[in-house]
Amino acid sequence: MVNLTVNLAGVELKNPIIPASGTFGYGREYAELYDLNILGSFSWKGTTGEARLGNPQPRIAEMTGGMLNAVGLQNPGIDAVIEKEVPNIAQIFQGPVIANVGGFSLEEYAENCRKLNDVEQVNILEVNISCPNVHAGGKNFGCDPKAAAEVTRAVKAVTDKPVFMKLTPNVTDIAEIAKACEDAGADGLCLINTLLGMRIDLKSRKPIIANRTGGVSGPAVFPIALRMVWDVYEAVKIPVIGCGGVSSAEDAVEMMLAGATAVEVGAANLKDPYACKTIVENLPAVCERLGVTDISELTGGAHHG
Amino acid sequence: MVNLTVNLAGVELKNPIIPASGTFGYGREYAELYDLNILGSFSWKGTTGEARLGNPQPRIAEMTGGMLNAVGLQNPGIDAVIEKEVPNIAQIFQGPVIANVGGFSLEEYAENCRKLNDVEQVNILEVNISCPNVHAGGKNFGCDPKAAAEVTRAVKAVTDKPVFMKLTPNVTDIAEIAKACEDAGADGLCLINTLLGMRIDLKSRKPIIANRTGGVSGPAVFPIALRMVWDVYEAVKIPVIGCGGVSSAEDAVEMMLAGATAVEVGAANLKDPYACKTIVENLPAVCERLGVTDISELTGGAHHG
Amino acid sequence: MKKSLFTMEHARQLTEDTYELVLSGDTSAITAPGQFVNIELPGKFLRRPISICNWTEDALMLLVKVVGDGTKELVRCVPGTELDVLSGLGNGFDMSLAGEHPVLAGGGIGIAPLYGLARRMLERGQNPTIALGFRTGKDAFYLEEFAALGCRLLIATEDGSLGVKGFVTDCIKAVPECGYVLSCGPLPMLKAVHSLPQLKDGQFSFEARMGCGFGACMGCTVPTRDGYKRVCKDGPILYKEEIVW
Amino acid sequence: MKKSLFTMEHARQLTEDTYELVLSGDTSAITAPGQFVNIELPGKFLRRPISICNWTEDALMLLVKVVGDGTKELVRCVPGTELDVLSGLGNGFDMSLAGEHPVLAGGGIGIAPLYGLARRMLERGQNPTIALGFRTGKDAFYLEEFAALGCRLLIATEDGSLGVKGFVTDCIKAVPECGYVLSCGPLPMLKAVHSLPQLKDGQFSFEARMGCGFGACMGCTVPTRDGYKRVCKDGPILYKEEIVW
Repeated sequence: MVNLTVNLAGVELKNPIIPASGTFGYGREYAELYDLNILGSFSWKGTTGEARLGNPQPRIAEMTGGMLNAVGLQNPGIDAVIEKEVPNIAQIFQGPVIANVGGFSLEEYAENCRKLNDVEQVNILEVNISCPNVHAGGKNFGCDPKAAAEVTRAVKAVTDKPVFMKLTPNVTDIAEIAKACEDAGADGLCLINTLLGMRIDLKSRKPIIANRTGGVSGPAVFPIALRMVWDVYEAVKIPVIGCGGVSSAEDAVEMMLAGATAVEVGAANLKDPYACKTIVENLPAVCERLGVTDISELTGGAHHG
Repeated sequence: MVNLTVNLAGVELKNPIIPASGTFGYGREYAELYDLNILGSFSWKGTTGEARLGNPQPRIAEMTGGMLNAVGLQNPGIDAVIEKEVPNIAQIFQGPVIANVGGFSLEEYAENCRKLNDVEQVNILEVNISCPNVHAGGKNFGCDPKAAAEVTRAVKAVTDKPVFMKLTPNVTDIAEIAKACEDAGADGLCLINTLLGMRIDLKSRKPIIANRTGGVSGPAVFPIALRMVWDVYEAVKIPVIGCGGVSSAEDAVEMMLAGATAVEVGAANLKDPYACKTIVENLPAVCERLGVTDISELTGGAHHG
Repeated sequence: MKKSLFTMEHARQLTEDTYELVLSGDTSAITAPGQFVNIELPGKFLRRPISICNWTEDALMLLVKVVGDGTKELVRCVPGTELDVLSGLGNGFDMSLAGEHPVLAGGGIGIAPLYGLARRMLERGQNPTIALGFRTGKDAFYLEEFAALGCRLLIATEDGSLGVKGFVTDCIKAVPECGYVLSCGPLPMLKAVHSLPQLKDGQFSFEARMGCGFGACMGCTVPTRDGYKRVCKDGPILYKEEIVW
Repeated sequence: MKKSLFTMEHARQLTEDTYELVLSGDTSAITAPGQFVNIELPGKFLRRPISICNWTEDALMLLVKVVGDGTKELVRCVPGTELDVLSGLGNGFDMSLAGEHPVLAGGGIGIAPLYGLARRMLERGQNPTIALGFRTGKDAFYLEEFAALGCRLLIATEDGSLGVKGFVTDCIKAVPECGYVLSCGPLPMLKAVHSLPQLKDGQFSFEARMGCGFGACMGCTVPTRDGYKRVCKDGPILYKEEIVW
């Protein structure tokens, strides 16, 4: 009998498996397929202050071992989500919910988090700082330690809920960004977001994705995400949610050994809608094979070598 | 009839296909398999001042869509290469040769390039600034615009041969590094080197690669490399050698449309020893299908949209 | 939607780049013609969405055009090969809205879903006219199969090497009494059909680059007069009035 | 070395995780027992290096242990599946150095190359003793095939459920007159065999995580008394005197 429970900054999850933001909507499509209560948690689609229609078509391109997407934060806006999606989530999932929050300014991040602070359904705020930041000339808040710290402080000031900053991998030193967020009061971190990539159509000589660039995800990024989780685990004391290319229970265990307390599963859900369910179902057997009775003991297990 | 010739900073290549450094040794193994003169050029194994035995085993790990390696610049050292390998290269390949140069200090880079300046067999120097740099606290010369410019200047001061700086993708803004190299006098750029990654063995709970981290290469990195080549093409005027996950003639064309003047093929050689030969053989048909009569017109073709 | 294993039974080449595939497996999730399946291929991350040509209780028939590595691999699968398939995706055509004498208008590989659609319409006592467009006679396929249905069959080719010289729209004009069309094909064809004056209403099957194929990733959403819709889940069939070109 | 397509003829399960595969194709590049092939699998980037158990002019026989997704996929390939194979890799055993009465010592899946080696030694008039080690009797395989060769066959299992209780080294000690060994198996076994006092000389087949398998990438180089060697190209067979543990 393996104990699968893990603890994310005081929030207990029955298991470490979390569908990643942007691959699970607000749970509706998957709730038609299986009982979401098998999940440790789920991270809803990145939600901004205003409703967003997202980017023009095409938004998707293929690559070996993964995919590129440029959906562009299509979402109904924070108020509509609180009004229409949260009540539905209460029906389909009784576990702790992670609210992924997008934004384009410090004010927007703070305002969105303030509104969610009163939503009991939401247990953790996952702040995505990989969106374009008007202030810093097109770069991301997540690309600059100071900007990342600013967002962290702005959000922490308006909420009592645990705040996890979601970091971009498109940086020279992700551990530096992680440390800045920790010093600014972040309760945890989630990494990695997608890697910036692009594809070009040979006939039209134009980028396949209308937005030109897209985010690379899928098994292709797994070893890169694993390396960054390792580096961040060495740099901070707050819990890390490992994300990037996880497709199996074995991948999840590997991510935890690198330093993750919990694991988000993204692109795998799009290839196999039952991916998270299957991973949760396979975790106990994988743990038993490895002689693990309490899954949380895996976290950082490869560092104590 | 398609004209495949391209021009790299004054050096004419009969076609844009170049086996990438570290996947082609000094040509010996492949010369047993096919006549290397079908190639546009080839970039020999990263060569340092002293002979290096490289990293302990294991040096290789697998991943979906690619591989990780941490060979650790195993090479016989610059003097042995000039003495033993250059004469053999003269026998097996009559085209222009790219000498990939490694180093751990400004002095070593300069000394290696000075020695190669007198080697007529060598037509282009490809300076790998992605090796650990003792000076800058474990980071790479290639991660810092100032350090990258320093190496460029140090090398340019001792050679008349065209100098191409090989850039690492593990940075926030590769275009900034590229610009710094151009301003410091680089004649061209080569990108990308491998992405930093790792894998962990579940049973032993230890990194699979003895060196802990390894470089990710293969089709998995192609869209990331393509995006960086695009960004660098927009930032500089000097020619760019596109490298990263290219496995087919179509990939090579896509890389050129993103801004590459020539294309290096790396991991694909390890999966299929005839990869470069096959790509060269397929290039004319692919060009004809796209209505291209002069392949050099593809370079940056997707930017003029 | 159902995720299950299908077994390749046979692949038959129809033209230079078009194949008929028969797969055996559980088709119980398929509820209407015009739906599609999403097939996992070894070595490809994204599944390949393929329109359903026809199906029985335990067999699936697909017409596949080879456009890249993935489809090339698919048609090369040797009999006995097992494939992971998401079946019964999308809304499919609504036959109840099509009246007694609709036109089924297809172009190129887009004719695939019209075959199963026509068969089921005949079973329901509807009597569709079938209009098929191809580039040339050499690109035409499945003509005997359509002809065997006994419906009125009109064919157009761009070079006139087979049937009427012109486009599928020219065939439709030849039956001015028909005001309702169910159509599948390349975007320019759909647009041309959509703009025919004789058209009172109709259903149009759209393509898109899809991430998941079951409505989760928002990868294929398009604007409509009723707001954004997911081609994979709210479509692939969109209705005349809601379509924004 | 040759790169060519082989066709899966059949896969026969021998134990819970071990299979015998027969592939048809051009084996002309194979020059010695102990060489290996490197097989490309759909969806896997790195090829899978597999020791050659035996071969004829147009057929290749492999013994494969399922250790991961790749090998699982390989043994599941249905007959008729075409596989891209690099054949004739590595140096192979040098039978001319082994004398009249060598011992062929194998452990687990490492017994594979010893079968083809023994057959060819018999053809050359050598008379090898074969010593095979397994964990338990349930893990043993290919015993009939080895027995059919008519050589002296010694077997050891760790739990004694089959043959001698102990290790393959215990079998070798039972033939003290034999001073030359050709060995393939897990590293601890090779090391134990290598340290046997009765051993005058011998050849040992090594494994390594390989990048290319043909000597280009330096991924599998190991230190030897003669300097660094590539297991894939200078090996996989290393000689007693040069080995550094």
